[in-house]
Amino acid sequence: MSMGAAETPVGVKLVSHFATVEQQKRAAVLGMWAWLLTELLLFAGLFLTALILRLLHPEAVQEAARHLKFWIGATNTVVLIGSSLTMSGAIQLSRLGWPRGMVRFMLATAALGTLFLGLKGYEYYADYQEHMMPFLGDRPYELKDSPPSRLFVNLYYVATSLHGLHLMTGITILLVMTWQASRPGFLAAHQNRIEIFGLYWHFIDLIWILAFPILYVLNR
Amino acid sequence: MFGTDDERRILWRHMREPVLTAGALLAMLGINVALGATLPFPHVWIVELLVASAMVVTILLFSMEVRHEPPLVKLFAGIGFFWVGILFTMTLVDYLSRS
Amino acid sequence: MSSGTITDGPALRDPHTPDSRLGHDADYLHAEHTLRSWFFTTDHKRIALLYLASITAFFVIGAVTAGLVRLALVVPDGQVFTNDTYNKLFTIHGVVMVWFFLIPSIPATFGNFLIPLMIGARDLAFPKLNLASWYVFMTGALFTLASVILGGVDTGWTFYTPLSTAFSNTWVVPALIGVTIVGFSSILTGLNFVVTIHTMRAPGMTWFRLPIFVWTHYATSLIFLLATPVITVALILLIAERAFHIGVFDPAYGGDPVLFQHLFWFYSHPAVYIMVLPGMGVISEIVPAFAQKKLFGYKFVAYAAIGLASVTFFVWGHHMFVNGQSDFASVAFSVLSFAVAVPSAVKVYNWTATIHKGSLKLDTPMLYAMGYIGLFVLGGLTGLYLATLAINQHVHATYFVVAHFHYIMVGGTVLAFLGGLHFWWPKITGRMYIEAWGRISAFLIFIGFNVTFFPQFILGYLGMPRRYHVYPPEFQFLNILSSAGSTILAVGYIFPMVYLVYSIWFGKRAPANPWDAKGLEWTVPSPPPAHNFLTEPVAPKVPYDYPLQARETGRQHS
Amino acid sequence: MNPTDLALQLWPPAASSTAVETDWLILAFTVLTLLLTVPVFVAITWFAIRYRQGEEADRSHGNVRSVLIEISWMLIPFLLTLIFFVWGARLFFISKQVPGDAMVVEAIGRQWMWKFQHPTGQSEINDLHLPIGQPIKIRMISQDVIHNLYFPVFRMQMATLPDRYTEMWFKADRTGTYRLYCSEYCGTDHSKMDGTLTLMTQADYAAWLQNSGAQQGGQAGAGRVVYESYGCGACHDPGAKVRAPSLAGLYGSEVKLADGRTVTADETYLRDKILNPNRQKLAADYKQVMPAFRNVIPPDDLDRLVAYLKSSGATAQQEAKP
Repeated sequence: MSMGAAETPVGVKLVSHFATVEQQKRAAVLGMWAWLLTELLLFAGLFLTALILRLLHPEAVQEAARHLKFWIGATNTVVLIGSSLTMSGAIQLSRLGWPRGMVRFMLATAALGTLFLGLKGYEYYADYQEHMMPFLGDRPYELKDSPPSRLFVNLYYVATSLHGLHLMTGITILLVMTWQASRPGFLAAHQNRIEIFGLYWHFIDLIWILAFPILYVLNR
Repeated sequence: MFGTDDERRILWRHMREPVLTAGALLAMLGINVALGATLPFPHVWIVELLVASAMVVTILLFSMEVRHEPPLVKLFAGIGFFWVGILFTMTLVDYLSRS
Repeated sequence: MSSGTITDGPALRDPHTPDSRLGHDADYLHAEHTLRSWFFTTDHKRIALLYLASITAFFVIGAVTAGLVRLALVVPDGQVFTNDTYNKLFTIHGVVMVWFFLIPSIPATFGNFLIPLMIGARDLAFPKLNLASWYVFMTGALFTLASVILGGVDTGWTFYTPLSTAFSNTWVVPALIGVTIVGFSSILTGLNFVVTIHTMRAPGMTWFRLPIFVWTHYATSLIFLLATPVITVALILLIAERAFHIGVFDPAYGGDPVLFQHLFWFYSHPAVYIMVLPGMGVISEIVPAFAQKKLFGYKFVAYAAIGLASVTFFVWGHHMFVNGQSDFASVAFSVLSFAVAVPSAVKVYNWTATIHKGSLKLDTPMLYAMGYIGLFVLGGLTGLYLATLAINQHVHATYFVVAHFHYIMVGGTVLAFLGGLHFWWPKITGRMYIEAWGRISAFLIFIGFNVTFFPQFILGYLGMPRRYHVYPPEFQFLNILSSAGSTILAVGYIFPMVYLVYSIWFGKRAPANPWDAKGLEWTVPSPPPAHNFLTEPVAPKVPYDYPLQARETGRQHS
Repeated sequence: MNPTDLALQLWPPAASSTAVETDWLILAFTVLTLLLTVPVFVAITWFAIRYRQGEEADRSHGNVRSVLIEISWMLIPFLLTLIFFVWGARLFFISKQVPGDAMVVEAIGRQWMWKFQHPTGQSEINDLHLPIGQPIKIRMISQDVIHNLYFPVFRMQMATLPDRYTEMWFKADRTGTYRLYCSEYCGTDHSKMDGTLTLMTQADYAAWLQNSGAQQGGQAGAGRVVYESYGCGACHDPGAKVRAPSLAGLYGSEVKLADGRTVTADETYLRDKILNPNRQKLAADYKQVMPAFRNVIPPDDLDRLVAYLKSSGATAQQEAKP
């Protein structure tokens, strides 16, 4: 079937308080970057905590890190890199004015994001089975001989669940936008929404690119 | 799944950069995973950290297209990392000099 | 709206003509009348008023608890309240004043109202986001308020671990959740300002034509963006610590309580500049207007704002000299803290130089501004005392610190807030207040403030620790003096609330520019039209283009 | 316990050379502060009068070398204040370098009391007796939250952390009675976590260590720790969930028993009640819920606990918790 036979017009509709479309687009891009700044510092606080834990209790942190599901983490990184690729595809097609292909790429992105969450959920489940959830007070803890290891494992849950929350938000917005984009006229009025959302999605990816080595790899 | 050759060519022209970016990211991830799985030498974390940094820069410059953006956006993309640097450095000044 | 008949732009009109002929259904206050038009407005001016109403309410709550704290300290043996009640009272005072009054005070009201007007924009870049941030603010604030008032929290506004996580039996988690939510409101406001100042300036409005008020708000917004997320994550960890005992701050598992202090002060020290910088912006508008003289050293003052916002991120450790931080870190943080004096000095000396050979009108806003300069100087320099390691070892966590930060926050932020309120009141409401009352209140607040807080410097040096309900009897005299001063201060606060509200209905109608001030906000009618500018705003060639100016050589404004 | 009878004090006493130098530092800093600010205040006031609107005044402006002015008023105050950074840092380092011959006193902070232990083994609660002319190092830790041991008379304080030892040192050079505080907010009775510091000559200190009265005080103080550690307060403190008789002022009072007799609460009674409360000594109007502590509490702890109950401290402590 044909994707681009009828290229739809691409553009951004001017909102009244802006003078020009150019200004409106610049404001949107800058706004998203400003938001991403705050996201970076948010996770930086967690990464700093991980580093301090490593400095205070090197052996315990190493032991805890060896109990994380390294291969699931690695697979999930591959999944997210893939989702970044499909998101880039959606952005490219939005610029070309090929809405149907774009929608497919967006759905693929959401699907990969969901796959990530599914794998993450499975990882949590496996952790639960292996008694690696020290914050559950009434459940025995695998590494109970090394109390400081609890801290790192718990921090891992805080960091990954916060990242998961961001991903879940991303998927929700993406699905809503996919639904909007599947109706005619979207690209003519709101093409830059795809680009702005793309920045967010890539950045969540970037955070994971940092979180994976910091949590799983560096401390082994 | 894409219709005409023409369309495929346009598509590839636009997708080449994202695909190459993803390929580079996967390659770097491969290095890190291999290093993490085998731990070939002590202080391998330095290399792992460098590879992770390279991945971050790749995402910023290529996936997020910062290199095509005006200087202001480049500044905003960089300033956050600078501030993370302040946070880490000044906190480590305390922790590394504790007796 | 019936604004179609206006032919001449406001910039062309004589600024002293009351604009009653414009018809008052054209201005933003009278454009629509329904409740819905207020609570779902996206007009930055109306949102500013929503903020003004809410932070005034929070200020009253904070002030009442402060009054109760001062009441308790009249007697040394703690007979007025139980220790728990006293601890809850000062926690309410701290939490409400810091997070629900001081931080949003000037940015969310005057910043919201004035930034688009000053840069010649229709609105902020993201009007809906602006409204959303008010709702986020109210949600978080009411949530916290409910928990600190209904249940009570006794950790102090600093929430130090392990007291807040493992030992306090009060409603800490709900209070923390509320404060975390309020943080998002700060972030959204900061984001909106940064984007607006970058992208929404009128044609010709270059950076060096912007009023200092806009510069300082830009600097403030950067702090909002760069510091707030760190306290958010610190509070999230604290909540998780309390709810799930994750242990990162809990020494029982090998966690480090000092790490919380690092994360906390990484935000909370810059937060001082979130409170102070906008105040400096207000003063930089008032002083030239009432001296009718160009602001001295404009570029230095502008750069000083950005400088302060950056340097402030390097000094947080001076809160932790005696808290188990390494000695080397203490020395590093101490010397960096002294660097803050540089941009602060720039501001003060430039305001003084602006007054030199001016043509001064000592109206209410100017009185507040002069009071501000005096108190800020005292507060700032005692800050240097605290940054000095040996002095800090003595007065850390004593009343010296309490006096110091009240000179900065009340003397600085609150006086600037009130000065700004009087300065822009005619613009915001279209009415003049009674000048004599304004002057009386300015004097009362200045005197009341000094009587309240100067004795606390002495108390601190004598060694009275802060947050003490029961204290040694030899401190009673100074404490009574301080409490007596707080009653004068309270009267000083009540005055403006009365005569300003009175003026809304009975005040004289205000002309577009009652103070002969420069700046785009004074070229539009009072109150401004719903769409800000009736004609395309024309950026001035030079900022602060007052009749008097020193010929500054060595650089030029462009 | 009244270190000063002055109704209005304006300057705190100093009892070490470091404290005196800190005073000089802050005085000199204040002089500099005045030099920097008084001109500003005078200028603002003078300008406000001189250049008021309508006043005849010379408002002409010559050329101002503003960059030079700006840089000078940025840098000169900064460099002047740096002197005080250096001075402050010097004193700070002195206060961190503990002399080798320092006498080590252990301090433990807990909600809401200080426990001090002398090198010879005697311990004190909240109050501290120390000799002058001898470097003293305080090694401290907290058992719960962060506290902060503060001696205004030495111009010195240091946090006690739950997870590691911190220390401070000083050399007192003046006898007298002064105050000590907890200066880091630590919960309900933070403001009652204070005490007195008594500085005495070395001979007096030696005598004090020998003095049985002081020992007794130490004994009673240690008893309070026992009282806390066995959780006695959970039932016996006023306002506790379990309604048990208040122990405030119990010692020496007449107790009505459930069987109608009245006995005097002497030391034997106290010991018996703790070790085996289930004998026929149940106080009137109370149910028998208290567990027996025979074979639970070691004899020395029992001695301390009884000493605490006998001391006026127990009375004050009980009444202080309304």
